[in-house]
Amino acid sequence: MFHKILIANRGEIALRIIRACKELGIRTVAVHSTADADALHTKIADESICIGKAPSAESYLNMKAIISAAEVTDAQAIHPGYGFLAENAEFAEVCENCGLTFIGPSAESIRIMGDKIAGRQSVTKAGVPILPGTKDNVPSVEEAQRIAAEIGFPVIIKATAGGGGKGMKVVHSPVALPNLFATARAEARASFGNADVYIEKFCEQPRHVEVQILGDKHGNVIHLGERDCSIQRRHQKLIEEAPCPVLSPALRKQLCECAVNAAKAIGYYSAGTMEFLLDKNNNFYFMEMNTRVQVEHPVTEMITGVDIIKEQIRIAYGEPLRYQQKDIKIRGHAIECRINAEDPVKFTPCPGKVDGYHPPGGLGVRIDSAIYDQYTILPYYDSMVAKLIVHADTREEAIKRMARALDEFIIGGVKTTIEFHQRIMANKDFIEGDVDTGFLERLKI
Amino acid sequence: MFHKILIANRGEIALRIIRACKELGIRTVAVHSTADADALHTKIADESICIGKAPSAESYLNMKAIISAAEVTDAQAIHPGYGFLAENAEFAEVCENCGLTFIGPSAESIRIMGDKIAGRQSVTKAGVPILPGTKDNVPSVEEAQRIAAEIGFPVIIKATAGGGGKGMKVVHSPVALPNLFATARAEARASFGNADVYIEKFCEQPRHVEVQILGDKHGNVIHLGERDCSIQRRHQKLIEEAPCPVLSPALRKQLCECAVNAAKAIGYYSAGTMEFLLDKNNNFYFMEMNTRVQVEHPVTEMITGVDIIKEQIRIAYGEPLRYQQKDIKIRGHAIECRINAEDPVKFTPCPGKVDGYHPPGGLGVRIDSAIYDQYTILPYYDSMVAKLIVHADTREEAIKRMARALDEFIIGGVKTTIEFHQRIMANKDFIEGDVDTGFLERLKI
Amino acid sequence: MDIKDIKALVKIITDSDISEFEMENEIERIHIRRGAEKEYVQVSAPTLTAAAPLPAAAPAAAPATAPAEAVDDGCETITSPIVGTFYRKSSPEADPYVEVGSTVEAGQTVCLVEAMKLFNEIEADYKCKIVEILKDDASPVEYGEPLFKVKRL
Amino acid sequence: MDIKDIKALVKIITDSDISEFEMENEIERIHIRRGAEKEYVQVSAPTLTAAAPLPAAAPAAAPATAPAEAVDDGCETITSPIVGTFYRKSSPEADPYVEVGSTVEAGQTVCLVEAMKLFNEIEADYKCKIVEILKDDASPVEYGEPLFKVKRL
Repeated sequence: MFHKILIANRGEIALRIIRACKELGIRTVAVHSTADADALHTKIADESICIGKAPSAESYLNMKAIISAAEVTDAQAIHPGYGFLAENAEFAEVCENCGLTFIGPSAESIRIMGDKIAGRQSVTKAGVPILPGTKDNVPSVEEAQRIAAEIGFPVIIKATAGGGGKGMKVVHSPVALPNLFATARAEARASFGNADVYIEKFCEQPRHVEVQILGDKHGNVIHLGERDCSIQRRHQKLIEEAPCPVLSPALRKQLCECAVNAAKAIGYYSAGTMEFLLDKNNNFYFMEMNTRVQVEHPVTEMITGVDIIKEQIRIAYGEPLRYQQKDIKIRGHAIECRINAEDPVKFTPCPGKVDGYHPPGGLGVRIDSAIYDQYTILPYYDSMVAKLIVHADTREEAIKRMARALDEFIIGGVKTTIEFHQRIMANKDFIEGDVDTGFLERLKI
Repeated sequence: MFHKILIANRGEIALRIIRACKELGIRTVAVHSTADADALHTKIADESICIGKAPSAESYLNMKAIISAAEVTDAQAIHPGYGFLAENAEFAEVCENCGLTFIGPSAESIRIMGDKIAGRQSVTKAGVPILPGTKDNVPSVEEAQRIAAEIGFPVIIKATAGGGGKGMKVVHSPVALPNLFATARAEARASFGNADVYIEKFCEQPRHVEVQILGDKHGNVIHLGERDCSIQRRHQKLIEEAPCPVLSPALRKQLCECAVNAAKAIGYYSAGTMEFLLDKNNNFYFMEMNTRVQVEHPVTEMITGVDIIKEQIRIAYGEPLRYQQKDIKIRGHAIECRINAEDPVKFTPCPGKVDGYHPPGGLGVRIDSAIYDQYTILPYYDSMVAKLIVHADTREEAIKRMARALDEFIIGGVKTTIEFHQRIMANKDFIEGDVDTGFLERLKI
Repeated sequence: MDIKDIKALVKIITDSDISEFEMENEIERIHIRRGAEKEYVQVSAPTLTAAAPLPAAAPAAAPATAPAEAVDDGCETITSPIVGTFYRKSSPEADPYVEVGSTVEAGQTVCLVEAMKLFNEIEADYKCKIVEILKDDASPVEYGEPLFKVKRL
Repeated sequence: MDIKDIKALVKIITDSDISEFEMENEIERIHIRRGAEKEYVQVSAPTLTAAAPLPAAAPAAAPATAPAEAVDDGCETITSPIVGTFYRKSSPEADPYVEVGSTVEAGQTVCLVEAMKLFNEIEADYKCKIVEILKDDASPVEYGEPLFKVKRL
């Protein structure tokens, strides 16, 4: 096994990875910006090294500094976590060229799935359903009108290089199309330096359902079941759960097998996630694949008992998967609430000094957080300060457990979204599992 | 279901019970001494009521005050937790006479198992092996010599009313017997107001293995597997794990079935624990039954997924068990470390103000604790301040997880046994599972 | 500095996080120190009330301060020695044992606290005047909870 | 000082991070000490060092303070602008760029920091004298880590 791993990230995911390494007996190197000298990942790692100034571009996105840090500390591998350089094909390549193992998929896989069009093409070949629409760049309004008429309104325009909602426009009628088409291209250029957009059928009130994949470097691929991440605000997930409350066993099997086939088709290894839209009539459509570990991976760990980070590390080292599909047993139900340092109503970020910190405890409660009492939440980085995860026999019990855990959770000195999550856990529709990606907008919160 | 329960306890177990009630939608009443006005159980319960002065005898052992508190708050049932009045048959009776449900076994079960001799007789009838020796009081030294000669030295003298090591004497030769016999009787009288002692075969280097039982009021009894609690200091458990690392499946089946039969034989209901000694040759002998939930119940919850406190409440309400034996599946391995506010070497209690508190988190880590930053650990009560429980796929992984969690755990301002547990997790014999109840004495810690 | 100023001063200080205050001039000298105990309560208070702003939290805290029975305005309190139900009368028909303004002798019964069907007579420890009755008839009381505000005679 | 002044004073102090205040003149004397806030800060400090008394923790903290380059003894430091390996010579055979006591001109190379096989020449920003060489040859350095103690000339 590796003797030393560098973690090219910060916050709770850096801590998550350091914990996995400690349990595997692997030494850890934390990298940090000048602003993160007191961060928990910096303190808990066996070694820590400052790589640059507070802005991510000068530290956590600074490939040269990170590679150099790995070299001077004699690390053998780099775990990128999520965000920052996690889905940067070039970084994966640079690592390998420098003789460092990138703990993630191949640069090739990242590149294919990072390009919407190439991604859709590759999964379509594997027989995975996608939303009707173009796979390629739509150059002109005329072309756009033709396609829209063909697949029928409403349609959605998306940036080929896009993600996170930027450059996305829903069009309900031919009249509205020209303006929105232009806006979408403009946003795409602004956000990604590439104006190319494509058009597909817009699926109304869909659920966001994603399948967790694990593949090794020997061609074995399994799934760890699905997650439902329909509670989103502006395409940002806030609450995730597993399993999806509305999937029939037959549909689950079909969906998960689709995901495994798509992964096999591109020779995918490491952890990955296939995101799907599930419509009211139980049709599912492939959206995109995330070629990294995700924020919400813990809910899958809770119901399967599989330590996804440890598996990523073993896979990167070249070990064959320790599980076959039949070994994966789903047990109970898990929910994750992302607790952000934000106004619980307006969601405006609220960095500042934590004054009083007391996490909940007891049966079925898991906390992944890198904050502590008197820690200063920095404005430079993500506003998520804690993930509160619960596990119970049933979804109903899990919701009650989450509610009581939220009641116990104390984060003083800054505003957090704890109160928001308390409202959701008490929401009738959520309790009944009757939600879709438009749930929060309709709720007006 | 009950609408309101009074918790006649304090500390982490009171919090544990309040959490279970909140998840069941049951209102809670905390009782507290004047010294516990700021205790977490007092703060987190829906209602709290002061029942007397700091000394337990005037508060947590004050039956009248507790019953009266239940009456004025209109509670329907009382959960006694462990310790205090949990195994007091009279209290169980008083509750029932006052129309309050005692969340535990019948007064009769408590009485039978509270009396060593009656307990041994009843389980023997059920075919459970006990250590060769007398079942009855041994009145004279002559009688003691006769019995010792008959069952062979070494023998152990125990108080019939005893427990926790008081009034226990190991005798290796006839010469030593007269003095130790007298001492044992003197200690027994001093500790329990009853000088009666009995004699049994002393089993050398045994493991302490106990079976968790759940029974309902309809005659159904199941077991939740066993726990190994061999890491003890002066008969006080410090580390518990489940399952027992050395039991063969066949032996496990035999042991657990024995326990179930013994429980059935006395019509036992609620949660209970049968404690056995397991010798080097895999012979097991019944020691005693604890007619309450135990400190170490979480390790069983982690590997079975059964919420033992919730089951106690459902059983007390009269519901039939929700599980059959075949539903109980053991998953992975769990370890609990009892963290006490004591000197980690001398084990002298060290009460005082907590100055800095940060519990560990992440996958497979559970904390049951009622302390918080700036909380003052009181000298009047038990010195246990936190239970750190981990769960993992294998015992080896669980030990590594416990080690890294202990490394993260910060309790400032007072001495704790965290350092002691770190030493044990690094101990070769412990890692290999090669321990017995004499382990710590031999370790000289 | 008259009593009003002092009261105001005390408020200013207790509303702040000041632990010690000293002031001196030719006519007077003032020295205020706040107890560690109190400070500790304040440090933890935000944390805990944040945890659960319980109605119970307040009364629960009362006994802690009860031992110091003296109240600023020179009055003292008679507290409940047991948990139970507070009764002002020996029976529904009977008159209350005491009213505001009543003068009671040491050893005189001022109320009953019922616990487990037993009616415990609560007596005054010293001769005093009832200034205020702090609990309603037939309401639950906890250990150490103040029942009457009295002025020693 | 009347009560209004005192109130204002208390606010000024509690809004600041002052822990103790004392004032005296011919007519009066005032002394204010704060507890909670100060105490609380101390609470958290040990927490962190307790968290991980790592050898790494110390150097890691350095850059945070590095911006303030001035060192008490009137010396300043030349820090590393990148993560890498510190070299005092251009090649194993060559002489070191500088020795203790050397005087260097602004823009003169004082060492190399190698990152990803690239040797980056580190130059002095101003004319100065090398007072101390803080790192051994060929040792790893992190961003902002002091390399030389120098005296500005």
